[in-house]
Amino acid sequence: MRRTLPGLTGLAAVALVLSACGGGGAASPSADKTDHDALKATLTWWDTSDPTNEAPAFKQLIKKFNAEYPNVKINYQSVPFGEAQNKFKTAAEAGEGAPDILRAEVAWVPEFAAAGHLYALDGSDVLKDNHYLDTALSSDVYNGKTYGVPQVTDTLGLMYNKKLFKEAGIDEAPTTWAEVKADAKLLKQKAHVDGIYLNSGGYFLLPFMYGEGGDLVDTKSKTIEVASQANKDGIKVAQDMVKSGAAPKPDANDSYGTMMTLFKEGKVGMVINGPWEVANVSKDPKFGGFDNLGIAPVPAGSKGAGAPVGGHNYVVYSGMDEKKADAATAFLEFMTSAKSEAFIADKLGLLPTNEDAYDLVKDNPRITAWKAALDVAKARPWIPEGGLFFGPLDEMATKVLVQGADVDKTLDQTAAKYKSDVVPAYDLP
Amino acid sequence: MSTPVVFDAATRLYPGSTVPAVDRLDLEVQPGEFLALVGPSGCGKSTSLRMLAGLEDVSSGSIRIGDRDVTHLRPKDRDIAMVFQNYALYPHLTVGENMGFALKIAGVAKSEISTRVADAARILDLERFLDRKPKALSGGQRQRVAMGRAIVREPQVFLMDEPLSNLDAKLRVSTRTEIASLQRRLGITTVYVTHDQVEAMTMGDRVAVLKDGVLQQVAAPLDLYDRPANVFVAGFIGSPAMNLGTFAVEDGDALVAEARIRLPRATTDALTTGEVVLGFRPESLERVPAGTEGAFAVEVLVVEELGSEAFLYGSLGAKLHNPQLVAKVEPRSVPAKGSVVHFRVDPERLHAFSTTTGEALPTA
Amino acid sequence: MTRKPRGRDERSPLSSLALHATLVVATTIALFPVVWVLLASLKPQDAIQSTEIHLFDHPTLENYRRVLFETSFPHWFLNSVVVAIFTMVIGISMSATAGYALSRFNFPGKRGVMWLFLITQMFPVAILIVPIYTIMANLGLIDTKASLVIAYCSVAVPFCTWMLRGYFDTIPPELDDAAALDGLGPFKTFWYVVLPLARPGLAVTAFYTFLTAWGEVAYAIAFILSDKNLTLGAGLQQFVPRFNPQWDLLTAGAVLIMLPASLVFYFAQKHLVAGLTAGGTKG
Amino acid sequence: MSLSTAAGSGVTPGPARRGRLRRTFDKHWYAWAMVAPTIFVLGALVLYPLVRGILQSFTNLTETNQRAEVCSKTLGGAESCTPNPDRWHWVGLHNYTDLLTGERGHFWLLLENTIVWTLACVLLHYLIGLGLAVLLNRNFRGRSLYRVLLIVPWAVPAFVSAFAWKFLFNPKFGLINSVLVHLGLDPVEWFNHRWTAMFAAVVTNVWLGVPFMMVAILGGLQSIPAELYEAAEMDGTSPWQRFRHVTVPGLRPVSSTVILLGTIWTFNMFPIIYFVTGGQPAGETEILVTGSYRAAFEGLRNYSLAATYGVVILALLVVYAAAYRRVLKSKGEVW
Repeated sequence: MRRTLPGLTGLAAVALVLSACGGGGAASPSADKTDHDALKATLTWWDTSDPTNEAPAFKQLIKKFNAEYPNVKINYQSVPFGEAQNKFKTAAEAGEGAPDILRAEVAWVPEFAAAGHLYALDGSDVLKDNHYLDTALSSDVYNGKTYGVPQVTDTLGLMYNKKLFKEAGIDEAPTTWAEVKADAKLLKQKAHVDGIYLNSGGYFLLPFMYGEGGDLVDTKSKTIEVASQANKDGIKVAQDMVKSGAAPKPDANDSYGTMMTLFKEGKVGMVINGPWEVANVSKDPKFGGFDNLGIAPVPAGSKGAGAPVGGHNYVVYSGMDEKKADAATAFLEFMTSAKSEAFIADKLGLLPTNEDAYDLVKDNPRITAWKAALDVAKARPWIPEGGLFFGPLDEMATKVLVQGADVDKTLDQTAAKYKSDVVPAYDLP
Repeated sequence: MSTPVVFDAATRLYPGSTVPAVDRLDLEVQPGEFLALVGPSGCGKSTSLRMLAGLEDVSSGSIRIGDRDVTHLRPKDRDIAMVFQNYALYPHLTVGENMGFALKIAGVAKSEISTRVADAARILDLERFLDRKPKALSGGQRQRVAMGRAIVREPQVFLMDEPLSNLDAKLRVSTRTEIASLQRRLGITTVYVTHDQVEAMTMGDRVAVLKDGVLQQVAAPLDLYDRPANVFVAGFIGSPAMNLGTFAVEDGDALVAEARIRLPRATTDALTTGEVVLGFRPESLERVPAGTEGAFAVEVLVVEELGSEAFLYGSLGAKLHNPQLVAKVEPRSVPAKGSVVHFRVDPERLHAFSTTTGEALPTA
Repeated sequence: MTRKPRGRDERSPLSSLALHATLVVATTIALFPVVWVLLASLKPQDAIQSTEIHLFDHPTLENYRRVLFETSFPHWFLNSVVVAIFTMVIGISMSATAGYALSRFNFPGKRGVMWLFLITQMFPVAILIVPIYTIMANLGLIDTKASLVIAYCSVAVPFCTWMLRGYFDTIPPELDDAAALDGLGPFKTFWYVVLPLARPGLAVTAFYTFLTAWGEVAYAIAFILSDKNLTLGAGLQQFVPRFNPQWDLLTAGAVLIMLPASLVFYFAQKHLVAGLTAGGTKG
Repeated sequence: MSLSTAAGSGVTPGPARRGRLRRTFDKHWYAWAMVAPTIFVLGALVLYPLVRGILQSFTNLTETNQRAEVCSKTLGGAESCTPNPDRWHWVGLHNYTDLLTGERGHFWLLLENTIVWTLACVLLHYLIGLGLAVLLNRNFRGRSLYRVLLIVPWAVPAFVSAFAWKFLFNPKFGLINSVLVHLGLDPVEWFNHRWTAMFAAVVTNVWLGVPFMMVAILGGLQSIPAELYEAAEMDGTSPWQRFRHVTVPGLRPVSSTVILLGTIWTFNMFPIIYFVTGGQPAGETEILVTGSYRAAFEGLRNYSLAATYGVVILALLVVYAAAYRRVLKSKGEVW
């Protein structure tokens, strides 16, 4: 807290300047104060962020918004992430109960858009002169239209325990999987801890696939590529980590929680994870604070490094009264403005989606540490069926990492499952 | 106060059954009369009572209480009270509340209820128990509460459904006189259902015998005993039961084992076949020396000695409806088991019935 | 148990020991997870899930303080109480009347009703949620407690009806006859005579309906939109965000959610056995 | 006999003779009125969706193809709608053949799991419940205390107990493995193998369900007349024979109900599997009802597939219940 305070005051000053000379609708707040006063509406917003750790910051942001738009009331509802997707769909289909604005995970947007639950935002002020990161914004595009604006972005990176690295005599973060394996050996020998914990979730194996140049499907040619040679090679690297002992055998159930507990306790040197964990890791008394946390881009495979992009978007429910359009636009503009994004980034360590915000937080090591990782982030195939990718992928991960199943065979099964259950319209190569 | 009750061809046919449980019952209960409805289990006596109570639908025919047709009235509109076999006391109410419940429902004033309950309790000697729950009472006391509940209502008709069957033998005897005398004192028309013919005979002003849903005979107890209308009534009423047997008739004589019993002329005239059902009560048998005219030999199997009387059970050279012949013998000079004795039937007290209809044949 | 004369009922010390040993083991297993959650709720957040397992680890009531004062827990609690009590009252009313009708009247359609009750237990809830949401939306009940009460009744009533029917069967029908002669119609007979006698059965039903509503999650998550209207089961899910379950809040909340249920249970348990005796027998 | 109460019960009192039909109506009016609210709620909330589900199982309905038109609304702009080219249509038995041939999902694996799961849970519920009930039915000091404590799991909401047991079974941080290690045994990777994972789920569900069984059976035990035991003792039976020939048959009315309902409930017991194993490892502990849940709620909602699961579950249970009833009937029990 103490550390962020000076930054914050400086930030506010910069923000004022920025918004004063910035184009678009964002004229000086005082200049069109009356305009803002005229805007009257109540917007319900379902936030899916962590209700205890993150929500307070967003509530603060709403207060700031209301300072500018006193007559736009934001009805803030915290909806647990695990429930929001279905809750929103059920409500939207029934035509009652859905919020005006929703914080949607990147994979949800094409799903909702395909079902007609969202307003396209093309032509609205939110998208005018925007400075959103391309990869982040790509998740909002479906069928050539843009259905949302990114709120936060994230990706996977290599997180490591600096103290353990020092004990093992490692000076720099590994940049390839081969180096990871070598470092793991050192960690085991000298620091007496496990090298890297590989989470048996499918999402966390994507860097291995991307590293060999693979992907799940090709949306252009409509083919299923999950069983491509590149993917098989990548997954073999992952399996080898476990088989060689560089990584302990993960648990099939709740391996994510196990991974984080072990990492926080200093029982494992490296994990592959995202920026959302930085705060939790740093504040755990057993870990040794943020200073002990090393963050690097995901290690590269033979074709370079690649990590999936994640994050959340603001979307507008298509059942919202058109009359509230201006208020909704104003709200989204405010929330994704560089200054708001910077505020959230400073408070919570979440990565902004607005390029300009990075300039405002360049003194914040929690953000800058991820900048490099973000550079290798790769957009996922944004199709409505995207949410179904991970069921079979998780199954694959468990089979390969936990049960030591044959990689080629398992991925072939996954591909068959994609064909039968996920994207029947796509072809197997 | 006293009200007649009339069953007019009242029939009860259960849904899904083709045989009526009660078949065209015609019965008139006189004002103030104690009518006992008796019969073996399943004869329809309880159903008849429940039809009168309004607990059972009347399929056809009608029922009148006084001059009101109550066939389709609700139970509560019939002005009747009932004592159930298991008393049906409300377990959650005290004795006093049980007795006053109907009055409370009817909206009778509290003070009135308590005086009437107190009166009934005094009559039945229940005053000490008014605040207890039925669970804390003995069988006999519960029975009295059930009576009290009926009395408090001051109804036009009492209905009692085997109210004594859950009491032990001794209590049953004493209670039956209590009930009978109470009924006479109150003078309320009463229909009393029982399967015990002794109860029916000792309590009822008249007794109605039912079998398979059909009324067999209604008469004063002694009439029923002396002049049973058919084989069923003859066999049902009386304890030990009447000896009954089917015998061939030859030249106006019935052939009973080695004996020939002369039948009255009226009887033989009414015969349509060569056989007759004869009945003779145990006390109508007269022990006679062997060789007496009309006497038959009986081998003694068991003798029941009750002190004031004795009954002999023996086998006869001819088949009876019951396996053994019963005869009342002198209690102080009973024959030995296994011996053979001879009996003759008192011709005055001989009952004759048709083998085809079972109806009584004239004997005089 | 008064089944046998006292003297014969005495066990040899060995069998007595075996009896108590078995029961102590069973009780330990029954209580252990509950105790474990209780112990966990007294630990600081980072000690709850840990490679080093201790019974106590810096015991503190901080978790409870946070749950009670820094979250909407009190709201959820109150909502749950209201929903559970209404479910209890309405559920009992429905199942008692229906159970009475099934026990006493031989009406056309009776067997169909019994089958219907059974079938409602067979269809997976997951498939019912979306259509029921639509129905609730049409009734304008989304985000209200009424929607939950109605849904919970539909879950609990079939079993309760089934059970109460069994219980009513054990109440002698002569009492109904006596009541009819005393001037009560069927409804009044039910109210003044049968219900007071069915208290043990009703206690079990009350317990069952209360618990059905108390810990339910799926419907509550679907139908309740605003934080202030959530019930406990749904509210506690807020402590299980995408990453980093908040074990501190979750365990403390779990302990607090068990308390009233235990309280209801404590009052109902006297009747539980007696109530199920009859209900189960005739089922 | 039970007809009696309704007899002669008119809506309006009066001596007038009414037609038989009218009186039948009067008689059943009460019964229907008393059942009506329940039927109404169940009909609307369960029966209607159920019928809809059966219909949906013959279509290819999903979240995206349910609309007649695909509409695209632009904020502050126009709405354009085009007919949905992929609108749902009837597919006959396609879903069923897909499911049963394993074309989609792992029906037979799930069925096998469901049967093992149901059988294990119900059997253990019943046996443990019976054992404890028999013990608690004796007369000894502290009986009521045991009784109270043993029923505690009943008062714990299902998801809480699921969390608690998942905690205990956690291979790295759970108490169970820690105890095993202290005893010099190897820790078990509970959720890495199909049957150990299933075991963990079964333990949780058994823990949760035994109190109900125990109380129900305890009730049943108390309704067995004591004379039967005395008569059996006179006949020279051993305690085991008395249990076998008096207790077990005497419990049959209770048992038949609780086993029937227990089977149905366990068959559809969603939260335990979902929260405890989450289907791990690699979906090997999924049961039919979690399969239907995933079809309905994971990713794009596949309503028709979820409904197909539901109908198959329903059909299996109806067949089971009918067969069960027939067996009971042949033994003279009816419900």
